[in-house]
Amino acid sequence: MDRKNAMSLEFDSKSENESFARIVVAAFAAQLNPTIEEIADIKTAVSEAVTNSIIHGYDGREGKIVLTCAIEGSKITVSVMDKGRGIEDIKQAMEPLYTTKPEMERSGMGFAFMEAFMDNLEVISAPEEGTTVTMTKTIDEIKLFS
Amino acid sequence: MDRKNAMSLEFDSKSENESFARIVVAAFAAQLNPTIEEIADIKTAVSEAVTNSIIHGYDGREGKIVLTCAIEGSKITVSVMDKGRGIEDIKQAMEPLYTTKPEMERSGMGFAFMEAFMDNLEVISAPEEGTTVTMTKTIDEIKLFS
Amino acid sequence: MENSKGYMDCTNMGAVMEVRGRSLLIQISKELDHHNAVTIREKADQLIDKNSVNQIIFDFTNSEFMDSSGIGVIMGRYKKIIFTGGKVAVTNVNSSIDRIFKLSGLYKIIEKYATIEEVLNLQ
Amino acid sequence: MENSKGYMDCTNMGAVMEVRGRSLLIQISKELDHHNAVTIREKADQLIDKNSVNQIIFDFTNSEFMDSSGIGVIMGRYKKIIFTGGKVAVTNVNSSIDRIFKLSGLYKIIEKYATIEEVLNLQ
Ligand SMILES: Nc1ncnc2c1ncn2[C@@H]1O[C@H](COP(=O)(O)OP(=O)(O)O)[C@@H](O)[C@H]1O
Ligand SMILES: Nc1ncnc2c1ncn2[C@@H]1O[C@H](COP(=O)(O)OP(=O)(O)O)[C@@H](O)[C@H]1O
Repeated sequence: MDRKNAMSLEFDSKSENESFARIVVAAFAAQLNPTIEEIADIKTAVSEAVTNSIIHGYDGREGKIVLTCAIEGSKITVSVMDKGRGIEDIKQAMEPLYTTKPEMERSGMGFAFMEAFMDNLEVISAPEEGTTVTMTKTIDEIKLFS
Repeated sequence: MDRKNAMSLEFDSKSENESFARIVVAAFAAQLNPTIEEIADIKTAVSEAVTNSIIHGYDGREGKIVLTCAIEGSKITVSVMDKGRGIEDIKQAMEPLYTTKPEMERSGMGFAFMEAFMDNLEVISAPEEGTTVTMTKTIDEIKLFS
Repeated sequence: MENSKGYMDCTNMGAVMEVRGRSLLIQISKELDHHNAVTIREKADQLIDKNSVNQIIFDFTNSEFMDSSGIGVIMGRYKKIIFTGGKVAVTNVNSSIDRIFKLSGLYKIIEKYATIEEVLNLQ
Repeated sequence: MENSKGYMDCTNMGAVMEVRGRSLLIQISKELDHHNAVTIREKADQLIDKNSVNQIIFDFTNSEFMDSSGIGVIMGRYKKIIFTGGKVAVTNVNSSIDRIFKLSGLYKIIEKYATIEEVLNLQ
């Protein structure tokens, strides 16, 4: 399929927008005719990235989050960007169970889930500049059991 | 309620994004606890404005549409903007049944529906610059029969 | 917004169409907007020409949304068959789509019936 | 994503909680994300302290979504009652939430049961 489509969404860093962001991505990804499981994977990954921008990036303060989605053929690329505090040591941040906010009951599994549920994950970040997480997933076009 | 929230969505002027735009606005407006009828009103108005940008603004060609929503208290403001051909005579364009594309089976009822389903409608447009339609609706906070 | 696989769906399926004698039954799938109207118009006009259709029934049982593009597609089919004495009916219309029909004045030229059977029994 | 009035809902309701003896039943409403986790944590800890809770059941019958914030809130409650010999169970877990529990390793410390009754009958 030679499909191409793109969107970009900017919203306030409020926790009630976490579910809103998931609905938007799910509605956009629906063009690729994903399975329930593929949609759940994408929603979880987006939820992790958006929650991180709210909690870690902006530390609960006000700020803007930009979510972009692009579809090219059967591949969807999702990126979540904030202009928050940024990450000093990206490699350490991505280690499973590592968290800088244990007091907020963070499990340190956010990046691990993004990696598990998407095909590819890329993190760009600089202290005081912000963080951009870009993830891709290819949706099978031929569904054997559906 | 002293609620405040805002979002801005940019997407390609493709007809498959008409339903996407409706889902996004419905999901965002859900914070105000609208009735099914209020949600239907907003979806119809947004659908008219987005369709107009695709058909009239960009004439079926590629372009970007920007949809913004802001919630302040119990009022939602929705605006749809394109950078397309624009409207020469806004007053005439807003007359019921007036259409410049009868061959595409347009009914000329788009603006009439936006006016009927929202509390307020404002159109800003200039030839070759584009069109911005801004609509507001107040969602009753006290639902008598629900 | 659930499709056959049970999840939210933005891709639109347009409508399912069936010809019975000279009647054309158009069952709108979910949403009747500009995106779907384009497909429906094309598909319907082929069937109308091929089968000398003189009655069209738009059924909204599975449909939850319609905007002014829907008015356009119904009016367009009406104009196509009115000159040969044809008729257009709508069935199973929910309250929000009913409001749109009322606002548009479409009920002045087409008839609303509760069910498809009701229309077919009139013949 | 339907609420009691039958339409899509983004406002989150968190959970419905009930204390039976020293057991706390937490029925997750729809989605367990960071937004809801904050509310659930607060509400649950009050009930745990007040009722000397030694068993917590997280029921997912009405829940369709959970992310790592859910792992955090369950782990947090587990840590709160483990020192006094308490136990945590999860019930009615759908397949996508089950995958998340498996990935997180949470099943090493909490038990999964099919239904709430099954857990309560064990006592
Ligand atoms: N958007 C962000 N801005 C700043 N820091 C971040 C961001 N995302 C992640 N981090 C850092 O990376 C760490 C690990 O993230 P993650 O694996 O999602 O676990 P958790 O959110 O549970 O802490 C966080 O604790 C935080 O220090
Ligand atoms: N975004 C737009 N860009 C350019 N022209 C527009 C736009 N929206 C509306 N118009 C003009 O206004 C007319 C009336 O619009 P409307 O009431 O929605 O009816 P319809 O879409 O059925 O033509 C259109 O036919 C078109 O000429």
